[in-house]
Amino acid sequence: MPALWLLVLVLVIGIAGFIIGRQRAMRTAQGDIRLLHSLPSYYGSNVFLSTVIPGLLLLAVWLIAQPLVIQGRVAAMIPEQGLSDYGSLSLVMSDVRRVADGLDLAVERGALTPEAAGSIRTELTDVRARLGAVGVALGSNVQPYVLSAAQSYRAMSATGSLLMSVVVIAATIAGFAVSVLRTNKDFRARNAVEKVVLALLLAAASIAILTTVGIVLSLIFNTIEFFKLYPASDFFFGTTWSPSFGGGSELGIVPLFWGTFYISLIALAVAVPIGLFAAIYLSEYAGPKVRSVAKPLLEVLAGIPTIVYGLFALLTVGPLLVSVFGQGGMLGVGWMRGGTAVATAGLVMGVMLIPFVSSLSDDIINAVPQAMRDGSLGLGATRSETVKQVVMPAALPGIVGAILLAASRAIGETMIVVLGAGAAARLSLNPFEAMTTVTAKIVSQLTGDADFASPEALVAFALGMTLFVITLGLNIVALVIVRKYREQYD
Amino acid sequence: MNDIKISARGVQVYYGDTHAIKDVDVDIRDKTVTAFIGPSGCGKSTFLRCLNRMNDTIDVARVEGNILLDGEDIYDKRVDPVQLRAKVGMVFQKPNPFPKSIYDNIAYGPRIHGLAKNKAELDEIVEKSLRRGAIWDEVKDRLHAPGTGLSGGQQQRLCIARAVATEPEVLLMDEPCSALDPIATLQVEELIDELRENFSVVIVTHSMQQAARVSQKTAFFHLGNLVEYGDTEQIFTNPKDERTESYITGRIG
Amino acid sequence: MNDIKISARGVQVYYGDTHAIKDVDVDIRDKTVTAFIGPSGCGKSTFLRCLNRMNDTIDVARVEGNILLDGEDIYDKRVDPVQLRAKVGMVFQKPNPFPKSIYDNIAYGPRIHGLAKNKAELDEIVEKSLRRGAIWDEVKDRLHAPGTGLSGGQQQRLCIARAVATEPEVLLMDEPCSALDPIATLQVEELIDELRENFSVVIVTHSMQQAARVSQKTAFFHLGNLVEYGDTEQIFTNPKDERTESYITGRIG
Amino acid sequence: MTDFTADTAGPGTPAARKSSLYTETTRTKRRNASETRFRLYGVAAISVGLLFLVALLYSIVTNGIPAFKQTFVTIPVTLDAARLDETGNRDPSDLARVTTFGYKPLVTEALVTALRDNGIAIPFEDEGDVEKLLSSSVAAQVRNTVLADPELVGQTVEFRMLAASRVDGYFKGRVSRESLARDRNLDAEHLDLADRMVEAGLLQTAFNADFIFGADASESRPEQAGIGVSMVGSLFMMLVVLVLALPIGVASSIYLEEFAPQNRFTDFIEVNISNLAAVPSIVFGILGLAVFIQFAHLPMSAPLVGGLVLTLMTLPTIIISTRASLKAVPPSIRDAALGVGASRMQSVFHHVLPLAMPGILTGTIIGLAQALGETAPLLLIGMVGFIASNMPDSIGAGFLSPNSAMPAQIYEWAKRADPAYYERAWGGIIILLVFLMTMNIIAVVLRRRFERRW
Amino acid sequence: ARDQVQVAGSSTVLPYASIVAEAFGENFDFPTPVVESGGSSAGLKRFCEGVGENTIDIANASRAIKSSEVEACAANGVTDIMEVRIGYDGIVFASQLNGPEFTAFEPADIYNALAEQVVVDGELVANPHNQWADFNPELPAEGIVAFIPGTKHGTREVFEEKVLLAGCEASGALEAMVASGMSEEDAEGECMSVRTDGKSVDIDGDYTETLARIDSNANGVGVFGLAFYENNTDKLKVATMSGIEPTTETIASGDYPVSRPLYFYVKKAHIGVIPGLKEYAEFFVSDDMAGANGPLSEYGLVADPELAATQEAVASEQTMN
Ligand SMILES: Nc1ncnc2c1ncn2[C@@H]1O[C@H](COP(=O)(O)OP(=O)(O)OP(=O)(O)O)[C@@H](O)[C@H]1O
Ligand SMILES: Nc1ncnc2c1ncn2[C@@H]1O[C@H](COP(=O)(O)OP(=O)(O)OP(=O)(O)O)[C@@H](O)[C@H]1O
Ligand SMILES: [Mg+2]
Ligand SMILES: [Mg+2]
Ligand SMILES: O=P([O-])([O-])[O-]
Repeated sequence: MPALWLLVLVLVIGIAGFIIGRQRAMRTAQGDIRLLHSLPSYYGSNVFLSTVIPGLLLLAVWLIAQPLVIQGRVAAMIPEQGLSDYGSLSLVMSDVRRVADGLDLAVERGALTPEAAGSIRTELTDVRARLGAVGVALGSNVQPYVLSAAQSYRAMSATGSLLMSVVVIAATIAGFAVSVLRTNKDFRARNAVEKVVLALLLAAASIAILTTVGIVLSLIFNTIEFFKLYPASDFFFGTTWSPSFGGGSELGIVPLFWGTFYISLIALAVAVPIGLFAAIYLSEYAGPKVRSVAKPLLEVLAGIPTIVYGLFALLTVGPLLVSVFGQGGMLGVGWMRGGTAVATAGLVMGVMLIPFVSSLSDDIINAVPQAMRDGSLGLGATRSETVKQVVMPAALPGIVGAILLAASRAIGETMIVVLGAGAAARLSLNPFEAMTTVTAKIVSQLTGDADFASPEALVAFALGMTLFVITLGLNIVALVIVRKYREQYD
Repeated sequence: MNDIKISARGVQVYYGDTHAIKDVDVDIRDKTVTAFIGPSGCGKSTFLRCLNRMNDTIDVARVEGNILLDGEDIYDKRVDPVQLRAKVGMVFQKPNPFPKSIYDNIAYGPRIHGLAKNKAELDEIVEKSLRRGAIWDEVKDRLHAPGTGLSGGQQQRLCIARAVATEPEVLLMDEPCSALDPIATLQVEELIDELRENFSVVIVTHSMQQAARVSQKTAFFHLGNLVEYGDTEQIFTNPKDERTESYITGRIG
Repeated sequence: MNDIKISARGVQVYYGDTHAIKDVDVDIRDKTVTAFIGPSGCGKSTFLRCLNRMNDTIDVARVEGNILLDGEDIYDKRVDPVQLRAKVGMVFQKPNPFPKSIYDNIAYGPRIHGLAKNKAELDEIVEKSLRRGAIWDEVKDRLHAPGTGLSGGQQQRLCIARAVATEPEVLLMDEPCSALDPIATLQVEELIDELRENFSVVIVTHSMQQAARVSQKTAFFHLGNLVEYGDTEQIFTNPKDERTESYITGRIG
Repeated sequence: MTDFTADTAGPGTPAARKSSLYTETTRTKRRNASETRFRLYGVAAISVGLLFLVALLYSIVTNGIPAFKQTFVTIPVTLDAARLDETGNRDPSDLARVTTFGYKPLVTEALVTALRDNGIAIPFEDEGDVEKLLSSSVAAQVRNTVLADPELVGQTVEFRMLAASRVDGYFKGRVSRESLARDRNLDAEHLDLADRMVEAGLLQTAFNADFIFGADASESRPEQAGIGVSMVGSLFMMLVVLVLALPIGVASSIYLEEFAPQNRFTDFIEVNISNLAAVPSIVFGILGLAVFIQFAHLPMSAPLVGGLVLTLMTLPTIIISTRASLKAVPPSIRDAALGVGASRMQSVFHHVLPLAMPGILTGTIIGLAQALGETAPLLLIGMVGFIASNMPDSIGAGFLSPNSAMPAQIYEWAKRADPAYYERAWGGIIILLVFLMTMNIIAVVLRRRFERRW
Repeated sequence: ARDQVQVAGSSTVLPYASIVAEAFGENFDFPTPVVESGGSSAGLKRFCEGVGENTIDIANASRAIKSSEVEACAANGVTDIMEVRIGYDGIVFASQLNGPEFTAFEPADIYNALAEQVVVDGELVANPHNQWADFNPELPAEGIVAFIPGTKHGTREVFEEKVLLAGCEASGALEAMVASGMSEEDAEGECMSVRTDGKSVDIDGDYTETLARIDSNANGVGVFGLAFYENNTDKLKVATMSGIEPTTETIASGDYPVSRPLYFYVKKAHIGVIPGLKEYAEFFVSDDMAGANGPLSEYGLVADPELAATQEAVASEQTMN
C-alpha cells in the first residue's frame, strides 16, 4: 500500500478513535461530564493521538530505514567488477535504485508486465531503452549485475512495504485499542493530551535547530573545499577584496564585514528612531482612526520588493544625496563622488526596516497595562514623561527584540546594497563612499561566471558560513547581556 | 481659612451609555479631609477621577458639568491637565507600582517636577516620603528591589508615599487603607491628619469608623447620586436623608 | 466531622534570598473558616499561595516543607497542580478579572471542569455564582459587558463569584472584602458561612472584627513566623503570645 | 510610629503653589514644550515613513500604469487552405506540422491586404516590412486558433492581435520618431503607418487583461508578457508559508516563552532562532536546494519547495514577534486562570494567546510581506528565469508544477533589455502590492478586533 | 516524472534560450522548457550535480566549461556532455545619447583611462588621468567615469583580455613593465588591474543597472552587450573600437575584436529520457532560430558562422572529446 494511503487510513482510524473515545468516556460517566476527570473532548483527543502517533512514527521511521536496510543487503550482491566500473559503491547503488524505480514505473505504465520486470535479462532486452521510454534517466547501459541487483531491490522493497503496511496498521490499531480500553472516567486524559501537545510545541521549537543544522551542512563542505584552495588567514585577515577569474584573487573578508557593519548601522540609525517614534505616536497619541490607517500603511513598506528599494536608491536617493553632499552640491563639501554609497543604501534600507520596529513596538507598547500610565499621569507627569520613563522601560524587552530583528534583516539584505551601495569592497570611514556587504558578495559570487570549483565561487559558502558563525556569536553575547541586565534588576 | 478648594457643579459622567455620575454638586474645602462613602459601584472612584481629570484616559468616559479648583475651571481649554494633576495628586484604588525599583517609584514624581536640586536632596525626599507612607522600615534595606515584588499592603503604602512625594495641594485617595493592617491604617490616618494642616484631602473609604475618625466633611453617594453632603459628625449622628441613614446603619448596600 | 483538611509542616518560602515564611506548621480543618491575620508584609499571602501551589508561577519563589491535603503531599511529583487548584480555589488580593465578558469570567471555570451539561445549566451556574458573590443585581443587565469595566469592589466580588463557581473544596480568600462596603461585606461573610457547611475556607483579613465574626480558627503571622494558632475566640480574648496581644490591641504593626 | 517625622512645615512655599491653572509655570512650559516636541517627533516619524511610502507608490504607479493598457491590431486573416493543410482532410496532426514560421507570411499578407483595402499606402520597398508592426506572437495566435478549430481553414477570420512593443510604446509616449532613427527594429515610417491605421480603425489601445492573467513571454515580445501565472505561483507559496510558518512559529514561541525550563538546550534554541533571522535569504536558497531538491527529491521550480524555503525564512520573524507579545501579557491574567484550576496549557491557549494575538498577527503580516517580496532564495531552487508555464490545472499541479513567483518575475523583467519590460516590471509591482494588501487586510482587521488595553 | 526540459545557467544566454523555449513550446507538443537564470557558474554546478530527474538537463554558459568543472562533473557521474556553441555575444562601449562625443575608442584609450598604472612621458606611474582628453586630445575633455562589469561577470574577463591587455600593449605599458623587471606573466596580470579611485565603477548587477547609471551620469561610459544596446538605441550611442562599429556582421566576421562565444551543455544521459530534450537542442541551433535571419540574430545574437557543423554535432549527439 502506498505511504499516502496508509497515512490516510491511519488518520481515518484516528478520527474514528476520537469519536469512540469521547463516547466511551461519557458512557463510563453515565453521561454526566461532572464525573469525568477531564472534558470529554480530551478523551477523544487522547484516543486520536494514541492511535495516530504510533502509526505515523512507525511509518516515518520505516520509510527512512527500509531503503537503508535494503541498500545494505543489495550492496552485498554487487560484484567486484561493479566497483571498478563505477568507481564507487554509491554510484553503482544510485544506478541500481534508478533501474529499480524505472522498472516500477515501467510496470505502472504497462510497458512491462510485473513478471517480466522480475525476469528480464540485459542479454535479451535493451533495458536502458525500455526504461527511457517511460521517462527514467539512466547514465549508461545497464550492466547485468545492476539489473539483477535492481530486481532483488524491487523484490525486497515490495516485501518491505507489505510488511510496513501490516506493522503500521497493527500499531495504529494497537494504539487505538489500548487507549480506548484505558478510557474511563478517572483516566487523566487532559494530562495525557497536554503532554503530547507539549511535545509538539517542543518539536516546533526544535525546527529552528534542524534549520541551523541544515544550513551548516549545506555550507560546510564547500567551505572546507574553499579553505583547501585559499589560506584561511588571508581570508579572515585580508583587507583587500578583489576576485578575478584568472586566479590570484585576494579574498579578504574584512572590508566586506566593515561594509556590512557600516550599512546596517546607518540603516538602524534611520529605522530605530523613526520606527520607535512612530510606534509611540501610534500607541500613545494617535486616535483609533489614525492608528488603524497609519499602521497598516507603514507595514506596506515591509512588503515592497527590495528591488524597488534598490531602484529607488539608485535612481532617486543617490542622485539626491549627491546634489547635497557631492561636488558642486548644496553644501559644497564634495564628500560624495557617486550616487552609490553606504549612506544611500543605509538610508533606503532604513526606510524598509521602519515597520519592523514600528509595528512590533506598537503592539508591545499597547500591551503595557493602563494602570501603569494612570499611575504616572496621576503624579502629574506629561504623556511623554510617562512614555519615556514608565511605558518604555516596561516594554523594553519586546522592543529590543524588534530592533534585533530589524538589525538581522539589515545584515541579510542584498538588492538594496547591490543597487544602492555599489559592488566595490572598500575600507573607509566616509559614509558617502561606495562599499559592499558580505551578503551582496555571497549572491554575486554564487551567481557569477567563475569556475564553480574555484575559490572565487566557493568563497560564497565561506562567506555565508563566517557570517553565520559571527552572528551566532553576537546573538550569544546579546543573550548573555540581556540575562545579566535582567538578573541585576530582579 | 477653610475656603472652598474645589467646587463641582452639575457633574455628569457617562461610560458609553451608562450614566455613572448624575448631576453632582459638591464643594471641597481647603485644609479639610472630605470622605466619600457609599456602596460599591455607586460612583465614588468615578467622581474622584473627575477631580484631577484622570477620566480623560478612559476612552468611553464622558464628563459634563463644571469643576473649579481655586475658582478656575479645570476642564477649561487653557488648563494643562499635567499641571492640574501635579496640584491634585491621586492614590488609586488598585495599587499600581511602576515596574521599577522602590527608590525610583518614589523619586519619579520629584524628578519630573524638579523638586530636588541634587541626589542628596532626592534621597532625602525619598526617605521622608517612605516614612510618611509608613513603609520606610520595611523597605529601607531593599530600596533598589523592584516595587512590584512587595506585598499587597506594602504596594499600597508605596503608592501613598509616591503620591505624597510630589507634594500636591489636594490629595485624592481611593481606599488607601484597604489592604492595611490596623497599625498601618493608623499611621496613614495620622499622615492624612498631618496633610490637612496645609492641604486638602479627599478619601474614599468603606469604613464608617475611618470616615468618622479622619474626615471633617462627608459625602454619601448612592447609585451615582450625591445623596447627602455635610459635616461628618452631622452625617453620622443625624443624617437627613433616609438612604444615608440606612447605609450608615448597615441596611442598604 | 472536623477533620484536618490541610496540614502544613515546616514550610519555608524564599523569594530569592528573602526568607518570607519561616518554618510554619499549621493544620486547616475541614468545614471550618480559618482566618490569617498579621501586619502587612508578614507573609500571609505568601503562605496562602503555598496551599494551592500558586507560588510555582513566581520564578524566584522557592517553597520547602510538607503540605498535605487530605493526607496527600501536594508538592509530590505525582500531583497535578491543576487538579489541586481545582480543589483549592483562590481569590487574589488584587482583583484580576479576565479581559472578557462578565459571563465568560464566571463560566470559564465551570467550562474547563465540565461542570455544566449544557448552556442552560451553565447559565444557571453563572447566575447562582454571581448571586453568591452578591453582585448579581448590579450586573444582571450587563452580563456581556467586559469584566474589566467594573468598579473596584465589583471586580472583587466578580472574582469571588468566579472562584465559587468551580465549587472548590477549599477556598483561599486573600482579603476578599477589602474594597467592599459594609453590606457587601456582610453578604460575602454570609457566603463564607454558607460555604463552611460543606467546605473549608481560609481568609486573610486585616479586620479583627471580620476575623472574629466569620472564623472559628485564627492564625497570627508576624515577620514570616506563625506566632499563634488557635480557636478564634481564644486568640481574641486570651492570646498566649504577647505579640498577638499587641497586634490585636493595636500596638504592633 | 517611628515612621513619622515631626516635619509638618509643609513643602514648597504656598505662594508659588497658588499659581493659576490657566497660566503655565516656567517649568510646565518647559515640560510642555518637550511634550510638544516629543509628539512632533512622533508625527514627523510617521510623516517621514508615509512620505517615503507615497514617494515609492507614486513612482511605482506612474511607471506601472501603462502596463495595463496595450495596443491591438484588428485585421481579417485568410486561412489559406493550400498552405495550412496540404492533405486537405483537416487532420489535426497534419495541421500541426505547419509551424509558426509557416503562419508568419500568412499574417503579413493579411496585414498588407488590410492596409491596401483601407487605402493606406505602404511606404516600404519590401511590403513584408509591415510585419514589424505586429507582435511576433501573432503567428502562434493564429496557429493555435486553427489547431483548436480545424474547420476554420479556408475561411477568413478576424483576429485581434498584439501590436509590436515599439508601436505600443509609440502610443504610450515611450517611443518617438527621433528615437527610432537609430533603431534596427522599426522605422519612423512604421509610425506613420500606425497613425493611419488608427484613423482606419485597424489599431486601437485597450485594457490589457492578459497582463494580469497571462504568462511570461520571451524577451522578443514584451507585449505578450503577463504576471498571472507567477501570481498563482506566489499564491501557492503563500499558502504553504501561512499553513506552516504561522502554527510552527506560534507553537515554538509558546514553548519557549511559557513552558521551556531555563537550561542550555532552550538557550540554544533561543540563540538559534535569533540567529536565523540574520541569515541572508540566499542561504536559505542554498539550504532549500540541498535539502528539499537534492536530498528529499522534491521537484525543481515548484512552489511547494519555494513555500518551504520561505517558511524557514519567515519563522524567525513570527517567533520573535510572538514571543515579545506573549511576554507582554501581564502575569495576573495567568494567575487568574490558574487560580480557577486551569492548566498551564489552558491558561495559555484560552487567555494569553488571544491577548498576544495582535503581535502575532503583526509578525505574520511582516513575515508574509517579506516572503512575498523575496527573490534571492528562489534563484537557487529554480523559480527565477523564463518559466512560461500555463495556469496549473489542479491544486496538486499548483504546488508541484514549475512556476515562478511575482517578485522573481518582476526581477527578471527589470533586467530585460527591451524598455517595454521596464513598465511591465513596475506594473507587476502594482499587482504585487495589491496582492499584498488584500492578504494583509484580513490580518489587519483581525488584529483590530483583538487589540485591547487592560 | 518530470516532463519538461529543465535548463539553468547564464543570464546572458537566458534571453536567447527563452526565445527558443517559447517558440519550442508553440510548435512542439512538448511543454515549454523551464529556463532558469542564476549565472553560468551556478548553472554548471547544478548541471554537474549528477544524473537523474532531480538534476537539470541543460546548462547555459557564457563561457566554455572549465576542465576542473568537467572533472567535478565526472566525479558525480555526469560523463557524457554535449557542448553546443550557439553564437557570439558582442561587447560594446556606449554612452548617453546626448552626452559628450564618446564615439571612437582604441583599446589604448580605455587602458589609459581605467588601468591602475599607465605610461606618462615614458614613465610608468599610477594612473593620473582625470579627463579623457588628458591622454588623447581627440577625446572629450570630460571627467572619466566608466561602468564596467563586476568581477562576477564573464564579460569582465573578456574586457580585461581583449581591451585592457590589448591597450596595455598598444600604449607601451606592457613593455615598460617588463623593462622595469616584471616577468611577462606578472606584467600581463598588472595590465588587467583596474584603478580603484572610483573613476571606474564595478557593476555587479545587470546591464539595466549600467543603463540607469549612465542615465543619471552624462559623462559615463558603460560596457554593454550588443543585444542590450540594440534595444536601447533611444538612450545610448555606441563607440567604435579601433575604428570598427560593432554590429552582428562585423562581429561575425571577426573585425570587431571584443566578443565572446556562448554555449549550452546537454547531459547526454537525459536524451531519450526527458521528453523533448534532443528536439529542443536541435531546434535551438536550427536555421529557423539561430540562423543569420532568425529571431535570435534579430534580437542581437551574433550567429555562429559554423552553425552547420554545430547542427551536425547535435544531431549525432557528439559529446566532448
Ligand atoms: N514577588 C516577590 N518578590 C520578592 N519579595 C516578595 C514578593 N512577594 C512578596 N515579597 C515579600 O515577601 C514578604 C511577604 O509578602 P506577602 O505578600 O506574603 O505579605 P502579606 O502578609 O500578604 O502582606 P499584605 O497584608 O500587605 O498583603 C514581604 O516582605 C514582601 O515584600
Ligand atoms: N471603565 C468603565 N467602563 C464602564 N463602566 C464603568 C467603568 N468604570 C466604572 N464603571 C461603572 O460605573 C459605575 C461606578 O463605578 P466606580 O468605579 O466609580 O464605583 P465605586 O463607587 O468606586 O465603587 P467601588 O467602591 O466598588 O470601587 C459602576 O457601575 C461601574 O460598573
Ligand atoms: Mg472604586
Ligand atoms: Mg497580601
Ligand atoms: O549570467 P552570465 O554567466 O552570462 O554572466
